[in-house]
Amino acid sequence: MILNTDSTKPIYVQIAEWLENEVIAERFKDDEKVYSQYQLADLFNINPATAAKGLTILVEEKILYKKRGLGMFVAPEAKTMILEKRRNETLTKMVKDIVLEAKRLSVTKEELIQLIHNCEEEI
Amino acid sequence: MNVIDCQKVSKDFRRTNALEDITFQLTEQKITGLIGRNGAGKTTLLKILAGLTKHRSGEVNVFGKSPYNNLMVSENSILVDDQMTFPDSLTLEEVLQSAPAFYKRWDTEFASRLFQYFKLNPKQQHSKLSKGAKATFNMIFGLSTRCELTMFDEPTNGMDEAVRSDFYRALLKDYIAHPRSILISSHHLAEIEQLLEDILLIHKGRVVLHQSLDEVKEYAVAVQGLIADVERWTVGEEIIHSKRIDDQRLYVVVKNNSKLERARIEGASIQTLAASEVCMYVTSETKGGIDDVFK
Amino acid sequence: MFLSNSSLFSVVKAQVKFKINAYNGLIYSLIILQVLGILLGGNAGSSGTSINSTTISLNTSTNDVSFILVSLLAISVGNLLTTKAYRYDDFSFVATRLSSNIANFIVLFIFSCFAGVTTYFSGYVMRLILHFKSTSEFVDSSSIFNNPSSFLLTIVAIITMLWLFSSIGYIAGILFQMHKLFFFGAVVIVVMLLMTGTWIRISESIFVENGSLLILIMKVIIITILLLATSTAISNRLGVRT
Amino acid sequence: MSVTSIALLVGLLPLIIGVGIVLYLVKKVNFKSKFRLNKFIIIIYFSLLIACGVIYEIIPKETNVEKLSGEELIQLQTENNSFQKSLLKLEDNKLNQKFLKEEWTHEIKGNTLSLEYNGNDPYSTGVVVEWMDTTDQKIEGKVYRTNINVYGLNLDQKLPLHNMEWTGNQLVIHEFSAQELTFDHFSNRLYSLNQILHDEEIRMVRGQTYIHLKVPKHIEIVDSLGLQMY
Repeated sequence: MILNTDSTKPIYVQIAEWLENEVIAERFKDDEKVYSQYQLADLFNINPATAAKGLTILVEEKILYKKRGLGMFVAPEAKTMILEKRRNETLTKMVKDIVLEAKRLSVTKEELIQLIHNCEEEI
Repeated sequence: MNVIDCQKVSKDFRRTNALEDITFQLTEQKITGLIGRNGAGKTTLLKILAGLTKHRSGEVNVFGKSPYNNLMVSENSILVDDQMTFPDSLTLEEVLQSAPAFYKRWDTEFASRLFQYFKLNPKQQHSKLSKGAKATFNMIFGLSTRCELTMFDEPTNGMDEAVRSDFYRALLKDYIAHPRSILISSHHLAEIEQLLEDILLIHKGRVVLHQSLDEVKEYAVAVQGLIADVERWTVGEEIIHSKRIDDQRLYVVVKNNSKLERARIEGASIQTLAASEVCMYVTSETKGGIDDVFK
Repeated sequence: MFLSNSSLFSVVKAQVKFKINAYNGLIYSLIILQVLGILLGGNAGSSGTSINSTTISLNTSTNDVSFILVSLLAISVGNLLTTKAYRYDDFSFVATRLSSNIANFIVLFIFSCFAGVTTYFSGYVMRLILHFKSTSEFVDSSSIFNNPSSFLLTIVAIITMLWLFSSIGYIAGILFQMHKLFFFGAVVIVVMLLMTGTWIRISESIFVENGSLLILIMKVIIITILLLATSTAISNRLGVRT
Repeated sequence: MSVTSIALLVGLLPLIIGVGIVLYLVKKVNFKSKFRLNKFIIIIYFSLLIACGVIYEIIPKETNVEKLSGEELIQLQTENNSFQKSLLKLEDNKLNQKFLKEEWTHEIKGNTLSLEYNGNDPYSTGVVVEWMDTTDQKIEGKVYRTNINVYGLNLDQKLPLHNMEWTGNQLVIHEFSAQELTFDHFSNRLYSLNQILHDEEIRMVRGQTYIHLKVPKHIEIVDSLGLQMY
């Protein structure tokens, strides 16, 4: 994968997302060791500190766990956690955008809910 | 221990101030980008740190010692720039051969492999090299010293695109294998951005920002919208840059803060900026940039 | 953090080795000048007088021409080492101004030694040529065997004089590098000294009132060391790559 | 501004020009080429020089002229001076007999003795007259020549003696016809260094020919050239 350096999304976020994708695709399975910060830095041609930051995010979200002196490992149920998180985050963000747009277009709440119902039926 | 510790360092050149009250610390084993516009004082600062020139006032410490005329600092630091010279009577090969006597951590194997990779002619003289080849050789020299403080001043000047990316890759890989403090100056941040951990932004001889790359990225945001709206949203904010897009709309760069969330809800288009854009806006002379000239 | 810490001595040693290796092309200039000296110096000093209507002439062949040419080279080389190109070279490697100056003076000394010994012996080439060429009567010349102390003292004197000349060239170069005005200032002072005749008194007390080569050598060494100290002090303020 | 300082200034000019030229050449040689020290060249050059030295020192040399040192010259000069002093005081017994070259007696007719010099350098000869209380016509003469040493070369043997010839009552001193002596010499000492050393050595001992005449009192000496010393 090539990082999008021009993107306004910070590199460490991109690294975290990439790792999540790898977990979703099951290229890293539960309790399997993931890349170290140096391997990631080499892989993506980025500063090791940035890579470490990406890993830290995932550790904080308990998707990865640390073993002292051994490295980072995929937590059990990581895939489910990621999917859960993505669902929440992406959907929430999309809904927020929809609500904002509706507000600008003076669409009422009821009308909006109606629209959602219609879409669901079509699909 | 801090690798570099500068306290209120000033330096002037024939009545113009090159550096004014530079204060910053550099902790060990980080790649730091020294960013600034042309003439911001990057080169002067690097030369002071390398002990090549003397500052006028303030205190400079490298490895806890004043670098000017200090043997230990000279031994553990190197400044790679395009003014580096080597005796004309020596071939490039011989220059590389004479280095281990000076630099205890010199990696002969590494140097010769880089040398071969970049297809330099071992029998050539340094002064006869083209600008790009000279920069390449200096870079090889600088990396191979493995100095605890390795400084590059616009290292890629004259290098072609392929060599540039090879250089950055080599720098990073060598840094991963042998972590050390690297200070790399550039006026072109976007190119080296991903290598960096920290950014030291200087402007007109002063330190403007010294933060991690991500903090710099989040330092400012751009707000765009109708003039009245934008002005309302940014009341009380520190405006870094503003530009009229057309008769009705305005583009403003302000310091990032949480109050802007409200503006977003009200329909403001708020964009995050790339680190290089932040640096550019922070160091621009006028609030409106080049457009002011055409008013 | 790994910090290496070498002594001044070891850095100077490395610099001296490096410089000798880098600048030994200068020896070609030396050889050329010595050959020139041999060719020009065939009949260096010829003195003649007459007694009782007999003209007596004595052709004394010495190495003076070689010595003077090599002295010019020494001044030039001393000067050359202070030019930017040469000074900056040091700082691409490990150097302080002190180590760089000490190394330069040692290098100048080593070159002076080489130049001194070869200049002395280049006289023998001349002797051999003349010995087979000339038809006139030979005067018993001093040889190494019958006067070893004179032989050694002369060589040492040549070496120290060359060292002195090179350090004069060196300090002049440093002054010039420091500021163009300093150099002209120095020239003005020299001219003033010349005009007032103080110069003559100074140089007399240094060079003339000696009586023996040994005293001359001692004086020259002291002066050279003073010049070293001065140029180190001056160059301490000199920036690099500016 | 003294003459010496002008001379020094003028002397400095070629020096500066010389340094300039050499500097230029050195730079050129050094920058324009990859001239590097070839160890062989240096070894060859050095051993060539040493070899020349050794060869020169060991080859047989026909050197029959000895070069004396400054002190020895001073010694010779002192000898000359004391000889002259004693001679003028007519202290016969103190005269260094090694200078005695000739001895003769001559009988003249009449009461005049004239001295003539045939040559270019009459001052190389001095005549010392000792008046004798006799009435005969006999003149006793002794010819001395003191040390002659030029540039440390002992020329006593090389320079022929003046020739004395009597024609009636005239004593003619013949100088030898002009000749040239050329010597070659090598010096390990540098002229430029020895000047610096302020070498105050005597470079020449100009010996003289003395003629010591014992003349009866009644004889008058005609000496047009002023050879006579008192």
